[in-house]
Amino acid sequence: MGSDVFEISVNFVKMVAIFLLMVNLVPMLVWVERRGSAFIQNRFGPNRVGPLGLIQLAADAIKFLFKEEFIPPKGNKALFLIAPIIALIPGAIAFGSIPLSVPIEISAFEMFGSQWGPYVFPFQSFEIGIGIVFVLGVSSLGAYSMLLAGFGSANKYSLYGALRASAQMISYELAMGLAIVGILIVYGTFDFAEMIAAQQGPLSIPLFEADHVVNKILGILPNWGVFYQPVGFILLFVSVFAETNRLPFDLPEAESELVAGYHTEYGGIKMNMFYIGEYGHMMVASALIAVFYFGGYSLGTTLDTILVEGTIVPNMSALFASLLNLFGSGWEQSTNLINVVRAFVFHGIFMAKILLFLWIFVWVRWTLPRFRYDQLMDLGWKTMLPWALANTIITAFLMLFLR
Amino acid sequence: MSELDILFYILSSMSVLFGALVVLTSSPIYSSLYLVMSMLSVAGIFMTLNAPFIAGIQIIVYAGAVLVLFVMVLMLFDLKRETKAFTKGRFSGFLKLVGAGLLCGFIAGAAYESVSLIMATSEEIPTNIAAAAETGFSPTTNSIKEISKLLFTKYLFAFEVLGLLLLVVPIGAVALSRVAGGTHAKH
Amino acid sequence: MTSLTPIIVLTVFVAIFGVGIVVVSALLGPKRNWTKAKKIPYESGLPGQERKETKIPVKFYLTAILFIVFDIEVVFMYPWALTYTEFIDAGLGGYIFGAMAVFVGLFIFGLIWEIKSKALEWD
Amino acid sequence: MSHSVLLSILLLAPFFGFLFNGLRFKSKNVQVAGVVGTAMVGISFICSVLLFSQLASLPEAERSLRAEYWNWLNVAGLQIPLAFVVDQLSAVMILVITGIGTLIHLFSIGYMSHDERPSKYFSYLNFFVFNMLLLVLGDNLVLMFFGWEGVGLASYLLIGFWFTDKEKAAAGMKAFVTNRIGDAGFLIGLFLLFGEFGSIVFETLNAQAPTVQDMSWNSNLTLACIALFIGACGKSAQIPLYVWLPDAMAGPTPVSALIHAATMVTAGVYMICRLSNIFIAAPNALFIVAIIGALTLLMAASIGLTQWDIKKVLAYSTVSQLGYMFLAVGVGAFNAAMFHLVTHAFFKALMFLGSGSVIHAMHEEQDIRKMGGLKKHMPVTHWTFVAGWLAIIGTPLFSGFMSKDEILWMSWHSPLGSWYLWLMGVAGAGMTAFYMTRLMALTFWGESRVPSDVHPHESPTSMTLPLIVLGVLSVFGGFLGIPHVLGKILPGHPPNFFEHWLDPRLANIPGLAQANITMEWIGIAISVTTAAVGAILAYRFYIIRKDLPEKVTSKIKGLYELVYNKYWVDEFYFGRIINPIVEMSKGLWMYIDVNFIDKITYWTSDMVKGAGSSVRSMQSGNIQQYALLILLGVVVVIFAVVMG
Amino acid sequence: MQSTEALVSVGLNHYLVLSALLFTIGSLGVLLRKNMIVILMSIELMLNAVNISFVAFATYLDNLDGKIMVLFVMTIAAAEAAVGLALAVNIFKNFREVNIRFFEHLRG
Repeated sequence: MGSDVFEISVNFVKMVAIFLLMVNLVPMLVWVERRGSAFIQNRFGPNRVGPLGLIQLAADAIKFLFKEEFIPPKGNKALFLIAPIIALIPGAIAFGSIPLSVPIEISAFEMFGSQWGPYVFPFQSFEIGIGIVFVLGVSSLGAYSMLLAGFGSANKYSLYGALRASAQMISYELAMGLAIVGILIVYGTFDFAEMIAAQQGPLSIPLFEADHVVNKILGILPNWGVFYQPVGFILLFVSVFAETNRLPFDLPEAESELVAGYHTEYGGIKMNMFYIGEYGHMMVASALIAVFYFGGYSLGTTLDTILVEGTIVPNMSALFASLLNLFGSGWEQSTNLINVVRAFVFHGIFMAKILLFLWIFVWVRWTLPRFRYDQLMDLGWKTMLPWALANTIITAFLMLFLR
Repeated sequence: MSELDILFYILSSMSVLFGALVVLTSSPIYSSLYLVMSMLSVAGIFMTLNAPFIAGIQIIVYAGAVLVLFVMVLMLFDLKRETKAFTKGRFSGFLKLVGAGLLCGFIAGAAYESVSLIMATSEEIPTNIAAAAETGFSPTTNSIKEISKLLFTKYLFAFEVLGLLLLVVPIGAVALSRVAGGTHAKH
Repeated sequence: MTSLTPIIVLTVFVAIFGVGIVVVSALLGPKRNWTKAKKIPYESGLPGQERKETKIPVKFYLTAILFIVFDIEVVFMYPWALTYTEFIDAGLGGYIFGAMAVFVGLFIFGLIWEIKSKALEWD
Repeated sequence: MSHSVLLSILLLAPFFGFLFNGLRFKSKNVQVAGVVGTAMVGISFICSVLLFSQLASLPEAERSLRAEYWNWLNVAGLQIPLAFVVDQLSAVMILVITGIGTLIHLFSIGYMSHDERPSKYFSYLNFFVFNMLLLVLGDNLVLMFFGWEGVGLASYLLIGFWFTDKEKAAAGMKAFVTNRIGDAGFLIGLFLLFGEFGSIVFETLNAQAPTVQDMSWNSNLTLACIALFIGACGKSAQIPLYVWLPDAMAGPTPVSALIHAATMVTAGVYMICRLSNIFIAAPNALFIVAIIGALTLLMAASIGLTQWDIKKVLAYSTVSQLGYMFLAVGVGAFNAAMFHLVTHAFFKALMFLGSGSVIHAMHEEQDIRKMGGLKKHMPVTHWTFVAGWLAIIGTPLFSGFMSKDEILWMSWHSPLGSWYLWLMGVAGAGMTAFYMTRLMALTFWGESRVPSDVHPHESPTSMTLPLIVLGVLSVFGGFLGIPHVLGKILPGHPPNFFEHWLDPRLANIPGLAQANITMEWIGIAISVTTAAVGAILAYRFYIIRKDLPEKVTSKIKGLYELVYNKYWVDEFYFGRIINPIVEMSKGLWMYIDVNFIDKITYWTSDMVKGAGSSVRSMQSGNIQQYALLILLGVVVVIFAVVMG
Repeated sequence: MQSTEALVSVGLNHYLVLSALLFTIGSLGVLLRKNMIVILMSIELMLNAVNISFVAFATYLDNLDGKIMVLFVMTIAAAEAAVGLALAVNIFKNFREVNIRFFEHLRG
């Protein structure tokens, strides 16, 4: 966690901050969902509580807290209680492993009378060498929360719902894995930071290197993964929907058929924790898509240098410095400050991308009709998986010649 | 007591504890959950042994797939709490305990013997990972690439045979379950 | 270098956070004695048809088994994908592609067999 | 034609006859079988005459025709080529065998005319001739042994020809077993010789024989000679192993004539003459041969006095004459022995065929007490029989006299011989004269005691012709080898052709003194007088005063009983040797086989069954028990490794 | 010889002892438990113990073969678990209860 007190404490604060970011984002997403669905269905969403219903978030949270604690008598009490907690953990940990921004280099400075050496704080909860494998592993743990919830509540329908949800989740995890294999072939590394670094600079596909004209046109576009792995992107995008049981694939909790799936017997805060888990999972998914295919927290070198480095960062840091001066004195635009501000700017870009994809989640939910279960499984096994395999083979084959 | 040592002691005690619980609890659902925890702690131990890739694979394969199957099958059986968890036979039980104890003792003894032997022969092997880190031990990513290079050159044949095995298993499982109807089918 | 302690610290923190919330809601929530209707599992209004044992089709665990097998094959593809470009640079492109072609061939054959044998048909 | 082709024809003709008749053994046609059989042996006779002439044309020194066909046995040190040699010695033998063989085949056409298996009989006879030729022509001891065995087999088959009769079959068996005992001795001798000289070819054996005489008793050479002599005893019916010959009379008479008079029984003598150099070098062995020969001739002659069956009398006379031959060989007079062999073949074959025609005429009646006065009915048989009788008792100028007196003289004169051998020989000659005259008297002369229903008639010409030929031979045969002392006084001094012919091939006695003419004449005189006394005595006993025999026998009752019962030799053999062995083997079987070996086998099978059941209990199907066993196994292994 | 120091720095033999312990627990599970599923789980536990020693040796002898072996062991374990559970389900179908004793019916 770090060599000295300062580093450890900063790391810990960072970890908690990122987790709280995720947890707080969930009510906001709920709000976005309700407003979005209203917008799509041409009606007003919650607008009574505060401007545009923004305070609704807090209202919901508090409401959940004061709900009654209900545990089905015949069910397995321990499992019933553990399930929601297990739902939380995978999302949080996976999100923690994704680098949300450029690591902050803090040069040595003097504070509280002692000299603190230079630090490098990676803008993520923890740095993990095998990024993708870790995220995949942890996300596959998500299935346990469903199974235990279904088994804990003695309800027959919840058992069915749990089995169906986990079966669905398992099936699409394969397609996701294969899509990721495509990415690995292109970038040749597990670590997210290296992937994002690889996506800097203008798009230059070795095949057309010789031909200047094409290169010129392509040069405009940033060197993102989506152009290398378009099919992979679609596969990942679809399978992510299934992973998080989002609409086209949310048959297990479909109200009409199986009551509410595996969280039928849940209410109150435990139900809320399932939502947090679900939305957390969605955030991780969209983050992954952003990292793999849309260059993570960078906007491509040209925009990066001009926009970010050139304009935004200096102004922001100046603004920020002036604010600090209001309180204390002698804050000038030290490099540390600039680094911190730059990190947050890039973080802003990354969050923008994530929010874009989250909006797409919501958007898709309220437009597409639901799959029947056998259609859903057939799609997973009989189309997604073969397509993913084909994609891997073709990428490998092309790579033979492109290199 | 470097950071890694503490980690090792925590994780190993977790894995042993959960391992024991797997065997001792009477209800199979709980034992499977303890097994998941044991697996995760073993994955942690792999991390301390500077094998992150193996740890990741362990989580994906073991914790993520095999045990999901276990839990699913257990749910299928919908077993009530078992009355007698252990097979009967006092003497054979005792014999089993003694046998297992002896086995463990011997392996541990053999470990001490051989390790001291290994230590004697090759000094430069670091006593623990933290020390190893300073000696420029190959960072994780390189080691993963090394693993895959080795896998596809030296162990290619084994790799292909495994492909075949993985072809046979599903066919076998499907054949085994070819019996008509669900779990409660009347035969 | 992968550091493990932050992961463990984070998991513990999240676990404590979860338990904390549940405990707080349990404390804050009203305590009522449950009517009989509340106790029976919620069957979207239908009167309890609590049968002794729930019949679960065999399909689920079959999918799980297939998942394990194919998951492992995907897992084996990771190291391959990782060093694929390096093998090509080293001039062994054909070799490594061939090796994986066989592996994926078996994968596809297994998949086709599963599809043909209707193991994945959901009734 | 080259000698090898002639030799092959000589050998293969009888073999072909054997095959031809053998394959159609069921047919009853005597003519075809008989003619073919006789023709084959005739062809062999012609070949042997041609070979004899070729041999004679060769210069004295290298008179031997050797024909090697292929390499029969080629083991490390032992090379046995399938080779045949015709030299002076074997030429004489093949002439005798094929000559007399043809005559006997001719005779037996008539004799076997109403037998139901004639072709089987002729195929056996041809088989016998083939084997005898093999024995005689063999270039080495092993080939000779091959013939030796074949002849033994043929004699067994022929003796037991009418095997339906239990007694005749037993006689065949007896002959075969006694021969086998002799053959064992022959083999041991063969091995010892091979061990000593490293070769078994006669040529090399005779060449390598040590010139100085080996006086020790237990040297390899002496033991080899003694063993070979035991083989000879078995085959030529000498003292210990002679019992089979009298019983061999159970076979058809021409068989006895051919095998038990002329050829097979002489094999032993031929073998010793063949290895004369070896035997000369072992005087102790020769001494044993001489003693056994003398004893046999005395014992056989004495038994011959008391026999009533015509063929039994002739059998014992053959045994005693063989005794003379071995006596001659024992004292080193190989030449005399061979000459006596030839002359004996003539007159003994004649007498057997004569007795054959008598039995044929008397419708299988063999007891001479029921015969008498056949002179009138069977003139040709009678006169040929008289010629034979004169020859055998040794009347001067007849063949018997020429050869027997030579033997008697040499037994006295030779350094190896001694006075008591000569005395036994003379006594034997006297007894021979007595029982032969007794035979003549009882069958041919005296008044006829033939029972009324039987009326003897002369046999057909096919049977009388050979008799006549043999008669001529036995009368003039003697002139082949006239003793020197006689040669001088006879007009024109005819030399001893026979001795002259055989001498280079046979070893001569070391230290033989110059013959003392007067002593020789004295010897001749004594032997002739004893023979005459014997004959006259018998004539008086059985023709003139018929009561005398009873009186004499009643006086010497004990001795007569002893001699009449053939000294109880058969009974002794059965009682002391054969039965104890049978009893012992029964006992052994009971003790060892039943309760020792069986016990062990049962015990092992029970043990295995027990082990099996104990292991079965382990396979209880309880998987955890298996796992436990595996675990314990692993623990033990680790323990071994750690501790080891 | 490395008494306290052994306690302090974690050497190879710590891992081996750990794997031995886990292996023993797994084998006890196999031997003692009646429920077939739990036996399969104990087998998984034993295999994990083996994996630990593999990786420990791989790290301490700086030889990657150990890690590759772990990969193979994992696949084998997964395959074995899959087939084992398929069997268990079959037995459950016939006997309504999963008990190792039922394998005795398979006896010839």
